Amino acid sequence: MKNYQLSAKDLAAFFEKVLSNNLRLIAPIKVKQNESQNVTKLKNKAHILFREIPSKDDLKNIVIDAYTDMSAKEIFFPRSEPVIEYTNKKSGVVIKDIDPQAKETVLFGARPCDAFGFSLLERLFSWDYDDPFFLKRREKTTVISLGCTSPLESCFCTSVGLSPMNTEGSDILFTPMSNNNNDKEDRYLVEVITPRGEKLIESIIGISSDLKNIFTEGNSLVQAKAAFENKVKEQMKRKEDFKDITEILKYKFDDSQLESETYRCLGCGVCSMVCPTCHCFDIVDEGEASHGYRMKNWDSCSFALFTKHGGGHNPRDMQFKRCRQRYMHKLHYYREKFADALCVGCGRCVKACPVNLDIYSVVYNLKKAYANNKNKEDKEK
Amino acid sequence: MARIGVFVCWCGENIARTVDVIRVAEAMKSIPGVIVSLDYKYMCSDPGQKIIKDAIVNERLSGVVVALCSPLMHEKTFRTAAKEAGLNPFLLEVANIREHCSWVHEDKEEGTKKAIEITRSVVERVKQNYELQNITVPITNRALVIGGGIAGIQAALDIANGGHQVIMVERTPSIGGHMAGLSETFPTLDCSQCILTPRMVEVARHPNIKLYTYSEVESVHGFVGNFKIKIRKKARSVDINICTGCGICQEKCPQKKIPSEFECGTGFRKAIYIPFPQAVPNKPVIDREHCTYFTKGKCKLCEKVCGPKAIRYDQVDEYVEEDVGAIVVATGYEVINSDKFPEYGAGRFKDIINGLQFERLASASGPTEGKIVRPSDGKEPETIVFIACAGSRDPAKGIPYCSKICCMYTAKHAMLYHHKIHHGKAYVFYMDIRSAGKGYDEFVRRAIEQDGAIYVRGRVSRIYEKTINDGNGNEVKKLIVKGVDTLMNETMEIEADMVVLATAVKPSPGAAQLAQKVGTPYNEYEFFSEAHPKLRPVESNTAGVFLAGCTQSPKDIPESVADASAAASKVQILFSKKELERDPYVSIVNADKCFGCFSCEAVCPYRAISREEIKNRKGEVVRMVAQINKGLCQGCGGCISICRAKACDLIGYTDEQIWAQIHSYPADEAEIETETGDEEEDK
Amino acid sequence: MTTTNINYSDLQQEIRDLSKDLLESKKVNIVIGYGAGPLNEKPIPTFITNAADVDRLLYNEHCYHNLSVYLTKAEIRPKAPWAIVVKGCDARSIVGLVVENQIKREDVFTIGMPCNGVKIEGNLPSKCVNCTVKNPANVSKVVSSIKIDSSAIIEQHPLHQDMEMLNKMSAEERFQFWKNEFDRCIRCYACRQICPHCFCNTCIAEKSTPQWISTTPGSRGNFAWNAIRAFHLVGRCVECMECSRSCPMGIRLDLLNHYLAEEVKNSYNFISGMDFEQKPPLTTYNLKDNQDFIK
Amino acid sequence: MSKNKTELKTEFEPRIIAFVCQWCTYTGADLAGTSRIQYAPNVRIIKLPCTGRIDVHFILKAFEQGADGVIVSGCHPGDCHYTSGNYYARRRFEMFKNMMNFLGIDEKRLQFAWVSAAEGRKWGSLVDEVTNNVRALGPFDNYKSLKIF
Amino acid sequence: MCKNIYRPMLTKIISIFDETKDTRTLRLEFCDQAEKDAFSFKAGQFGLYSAFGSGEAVFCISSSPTKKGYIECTFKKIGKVTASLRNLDIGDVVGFRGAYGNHFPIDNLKGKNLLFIGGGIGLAPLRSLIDNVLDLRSEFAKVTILCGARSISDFIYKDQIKEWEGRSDLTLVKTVDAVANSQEESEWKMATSGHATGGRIGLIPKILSEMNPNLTDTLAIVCGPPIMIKFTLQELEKLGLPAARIITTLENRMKCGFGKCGRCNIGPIYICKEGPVFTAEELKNLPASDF
Repeated sequence: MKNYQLSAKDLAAFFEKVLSNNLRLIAPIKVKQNESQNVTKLKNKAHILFREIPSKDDLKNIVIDAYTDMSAKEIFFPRSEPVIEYTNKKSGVVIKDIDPQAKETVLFGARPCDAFGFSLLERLFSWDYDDPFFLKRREKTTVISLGCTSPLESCFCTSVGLSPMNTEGSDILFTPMSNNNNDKEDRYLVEVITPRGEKLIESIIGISSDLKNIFTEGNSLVQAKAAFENKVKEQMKRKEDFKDITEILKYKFDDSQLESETYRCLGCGVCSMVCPTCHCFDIVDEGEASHGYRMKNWDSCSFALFTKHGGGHNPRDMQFKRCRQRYMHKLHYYREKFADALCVGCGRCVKACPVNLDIYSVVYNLKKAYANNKNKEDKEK
Repeated sequence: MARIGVFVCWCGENIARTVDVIRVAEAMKSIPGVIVSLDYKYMCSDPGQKIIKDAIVNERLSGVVVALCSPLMHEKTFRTAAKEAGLNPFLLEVANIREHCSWVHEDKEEGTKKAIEITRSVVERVKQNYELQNITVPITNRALVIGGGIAGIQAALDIANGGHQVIMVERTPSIGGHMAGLSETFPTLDCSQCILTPRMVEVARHPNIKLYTYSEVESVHGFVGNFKIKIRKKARSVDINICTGCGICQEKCPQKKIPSEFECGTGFRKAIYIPFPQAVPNKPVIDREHCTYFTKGKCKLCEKVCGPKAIRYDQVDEYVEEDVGAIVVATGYEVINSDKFPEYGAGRFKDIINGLQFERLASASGPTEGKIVRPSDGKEPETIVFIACAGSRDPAKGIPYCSKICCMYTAKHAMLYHHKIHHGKAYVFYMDIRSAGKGYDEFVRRAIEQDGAIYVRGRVSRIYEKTINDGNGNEVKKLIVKGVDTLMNETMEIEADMVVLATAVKPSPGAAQLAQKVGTPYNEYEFFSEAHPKLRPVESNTAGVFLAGCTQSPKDIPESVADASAAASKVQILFSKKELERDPYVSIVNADKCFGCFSCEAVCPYRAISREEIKNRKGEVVRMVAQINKGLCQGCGGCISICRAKACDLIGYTDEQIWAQIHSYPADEAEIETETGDEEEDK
Repeated sequence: MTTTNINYSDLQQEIRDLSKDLLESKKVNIVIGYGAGPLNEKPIPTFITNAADVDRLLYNEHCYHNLSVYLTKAEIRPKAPWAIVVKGCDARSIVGLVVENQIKREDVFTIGMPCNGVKIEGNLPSKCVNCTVKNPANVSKVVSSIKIDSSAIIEQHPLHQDMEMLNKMSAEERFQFWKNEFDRCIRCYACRQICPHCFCNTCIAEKSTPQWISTTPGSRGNFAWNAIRAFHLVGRCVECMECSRSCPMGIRLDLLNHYLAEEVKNSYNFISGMDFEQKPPLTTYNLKDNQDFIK
Repeated sequence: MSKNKTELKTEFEPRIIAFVCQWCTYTGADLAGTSRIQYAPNVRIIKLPCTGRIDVHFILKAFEQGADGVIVSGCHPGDCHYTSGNYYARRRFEMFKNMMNFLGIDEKRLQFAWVSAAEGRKWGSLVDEVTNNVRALGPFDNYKSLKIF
Repeated sequence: MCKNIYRPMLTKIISIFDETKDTRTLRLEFCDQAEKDAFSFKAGQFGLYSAFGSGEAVFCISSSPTKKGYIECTFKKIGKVTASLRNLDIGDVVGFRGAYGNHFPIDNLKGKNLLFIGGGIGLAPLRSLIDNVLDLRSEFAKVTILCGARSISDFIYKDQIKEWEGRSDLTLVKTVDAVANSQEESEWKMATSGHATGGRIGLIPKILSEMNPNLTDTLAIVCGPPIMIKFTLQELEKLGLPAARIITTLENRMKCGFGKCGRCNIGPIYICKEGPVFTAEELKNLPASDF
């Protein structure tokens, strides 16, 4: 696939074209909050969320250099959506299908980790039974990711085998080269990764000659990117490799260490809600017996009721078991079934957890303890 | 789906004039689960009821809605009909489309629409109804009477004569109460003891009455029909089974100067004493606080002189338990202390006494044998001032209520004074004369007109002592009573020899504590609250607990006796069946959801909520949950709205039923139209 | 000695010593305190059951969690008696838990920390600005002899301006304000889980028979959920503002909680968590309660 | 009033749900009926044993179900059949009403009242007043805008 | 890919059987003829049954695949959905999604001795298989059924049990945990009809050990409450049956039925897709503390 470069100042022109092509544009913006000007110091952090950019005038709201608080999975797998509509009258029951409302969409600003998350979710939602809601939206969405040049303290994508600028899951990857010291110009390397990405670029360039000029040949930057990528990887604070964690988790399943590491978990669902790959959902009816909708709503394995049987028995009756399930599912079970771990190292759960529970450090500690044990055993031998 | 039958009544023209009943019945047919929907001119008539009964049987109905007049009118009628047809009566509900619809709306279109919605909401509610059975509670046919004054005595005798056993608990060594100490009673001036004593003896002798004197109720557990009472028998230091009541111990006791409770401080008693000559039981008790043996360790004179050897210095408090089915609280009253009146010397002046003390002075069996004399010097008072409303109706004294009996006994006192000291002058300061009652006003008029009492309308602002010369060269102490005659609008100053304060009536000490033990509410003055001021005046809010006499509010003797008989009759009504049957509307707790914050316990007016321990397999208590006593719960539902987890629910008004009712009101009006429209298309 | 300076390492040492004593003497089975977290300035709730581990306890100005929430959790509850590190504000929660029969007073040893305000991500949270419990009350032991000078009370509550802004709005504007807030809610229930006073084992939001609150994270369910959550805390909330801190969507729960706390104070002269004998205001009444709003 | 309405059929007619206690207000409404007091037909009554049973959930649910106004009514202080249910309710509703106001729900849409069994007339005028107030405010579009999803 | 996998098919209730005080069986017939024709399932599979307005609930299909034209489900009233399903009457509509999950390996059972052990409502999935087996009786060797319930009135499929008792080609042992009084006891212990041996009293594992069945060339199929399964499996192994020859079926909380919603994930498997039928050997690979 082709590589281009795009000057940062031309980004707006690109977006405008996307909009004028009647594509839905979704990008991170600082969500307007009911925030007042004064001493409310508790909440002075901005909330960056993916939202639709309805018009040209809203382009200025797009935030490029920040990390979103929620992942972009909402675009394909909204927190709540109806799956059927029913009418139940004396005359009989009528069920109407719901249109997934899959519009041609450009998602801009997902991070490489997010993008990889989409491909992870896709594996599940197409596992034997195709979930039309997820897949149709996924099919119609072109993902333009933004390479990370200054990872956060909580980021650990390299631990799960990704990188701040990896390409899998993205259709197009924009890497800002301006942050690279060697690169003086404020520009992006635009890597087209999939045919869907190529189609988008072509459709944009194709309609206007002036845009042809802004997307210029970018192969020359590819090498610089590779070096830049390594440099950014180097800067990351969390680098422990999770590759062999499956073994350790199997070994540690009933170990008290896993319990004590997660003892402080309060059982809220923040981690699942902000996670780009958590996909558990609930199916509930909303409305009356006579008319209503069957909803598919986000759920979380952290919730106490998640596995509680109608009869009252709850297999995962303690919070640490639920916490353990989350880690096991992500790092062990999913990997067994779908090749990759269900964690992309975005660190959102780390940032959001009210009691600073940290999947990375839990794994890190487990590994350390495991290694110590091994050493001891070896010595004894 | 449920199988609901809807029956819409025309009520002749009453409903049908402004509500299109045929359309209402028709509209109900479109609701899923409605099997039959009919209208009829008079549903409550026999043929009307037959229509319902037939439908219940033929259509195997699982619920019935009758749309007609208020449930207060005919709910019972139709539920009985349903029961006769084999349907649990609680599966029938009434939709009120007459009082709440046809009678209040002229517009037939609007009325019909509203009637449809009302009926629909009840249909949805009935879908959530389930079979209920009335609650039965077994009843122990024994009653507890707390207090042995005239009210307690009357209640106990009435119940006992009705054939039921009675436990009577009296705090003091003898029954009789305040009435035993009164001289003569208004308005007939018959001797108080002459009418009371035979009744006291009757209590003592009655085979159905078990008497605990010098005893107190320690705790009350259980609920209507099933109370468990713990009684503390205070150590009397005398074995009353052996004691013959000869009185020799009392005679010989060296402690002589103990103010007598019975004499209200106007006379003295010994440390071992029979409270008064007619006491029941007529057995002495040792007042350990004053007894020389108990205070100093030696004496034992009474033991020495006691023929039958009945003295027991080592006796201790004893606890007994009794099971009873009903409780009559007749704990009576006391009067407030004179030290509440700094303007009247705060109790410093010996010649200011209260009404009860005057009763003792006037009583033939009193310390002065009926002679009215000044406590300070034993002289006959030439001028006497009676002050009514001493404390009563005076918010500044914390007693805004009327003590009710003072007007009458003050008149009586003025009268008795005049009968004994003919030349004396009696002034009565009053605020209003309240003499409603048979022969009462005539009685007061007699005091004024025949016995010359000088009634002055106004308050006494101050009383002080002053030594003056009586004209004969004698220094005498007088009480200067400064008041105002509001009718004449002039101030008054009376040089009185004696002042009688009609001090306010308040509940016996410990009333609030007892109310807490029994679990009934009381007001800020600690009078017990009646269940309903008009309709249930002798019942407390706790089922099975009844009130008699001054426990509830100030009352005179006839009222107390009437109360007591009323309470006794309530007890006997309760005892007339082996089991108590009540409607099933009580709260229930889901112990899985309850987390024991006990907010419900705090708001329950009936103390129906107790704490139950939940134990794990090892028998350790893991948590506490609320438990509702069906016998006590009256079904108000207060516990449910305070419960955040909705761990409780009210049978008959469950959350599901209310939810269904709210949900039956369509979000917008258009929906009704389309639904009926649909139906037509289908046909 | 009244001061505004706190030597955290002294306090930390005292916590460790005290915890050691308590564990060794078997007065408590577990100490709930703070320990080093994986990220800087983010200590974590830490549980010590072995006297040898007390050095894992730390204390500094970033110890913002209200640890009392753990006392009612299924894992911790059976471990009573507990010792717990509390700041003045957290101690109020403990009082609330005792008042509502969730814990027995004799089961909990509260290690009270003098506190001159915590730092959350570097900032002083609003709850610390006009704090009246800098020197904890109702605790088993106050660590160190330091007395924090709490005289510096600013007249205006730090949320005052926000409240003013809301009060000035029309009902319509206020509704839009809150709709905008609540619409962001993703129903992760962090606000509930972190609240020491949300101790029901089945939350009303999870009760399906009937379903009073829609569980779907849409406008309707969110409005009902947030309203009911706040209402269930009337007269119970101690304004520790942990809910507000944990909300991943930054919903202004602090304003709603503060409003209700003020209402309770003004109407019933009640401040929660101050006294073991207090009765939550909605479980009692006064004959003279305001009824101007009732026709 | 009812005459006016037939003429202006398109005019907005508010939907009012009333939660009333069975001892006082329900009976009061019965009395209004027996006395043939005419009042606005917009109200739908749900009977409960006591105002103490009336949960705030009921009110929210009523709004969710499209009520434009809600009436909560029970016994006057001191008259409660269960002695104190209305006192607890009074506190709860004061707090709830204030909170709803703070959340931007117009106070006029949520009316609390004491209507005794003898006050049939008061019931009628209460319903009329609330209906008129709410009619003036218009449909409760705000709450209706809170969609399930 | 266009198919909405969340859309239920519509079925009508054609009969209702009250099994116990709170357990009920519904017989459902597909409303749509094409769906009816296309539908097939195997014993052991489950479905999601919806009461519109209340939601969906998971139960196994308790009728045999050999009984054509309808399906049955048996459920206990425990929550919102089951309460709503219970409120339905003949002719009312129930939504159905399925059949999902794996099934009993009926082909592997052929020619073998079969021991069915069902406790309480756990008899429901077994019944589908038992009926299936009995309808093809000649293809199987010895058939033994051990069924138990908490009390006599707690037995489901009472009529069917009676019918089984009447058959000479199978052995039926029934047991209750406890009886209310001695009269009930003597009635229970008496042989009721046909080839029945009379009721026993005691928990299933205990009765199993008393029966001490010859387990050569036998497969045991076990279903019941978790605690009963646990001890029965132990007992079977004690009697010498290898775990690979013990088959059981799990009931977990499920929402979607096709491996998406994550609820029934235990260890590396999704019960709704790779289960609910497992051998005891397979179960050993799953984390025990998650059951």
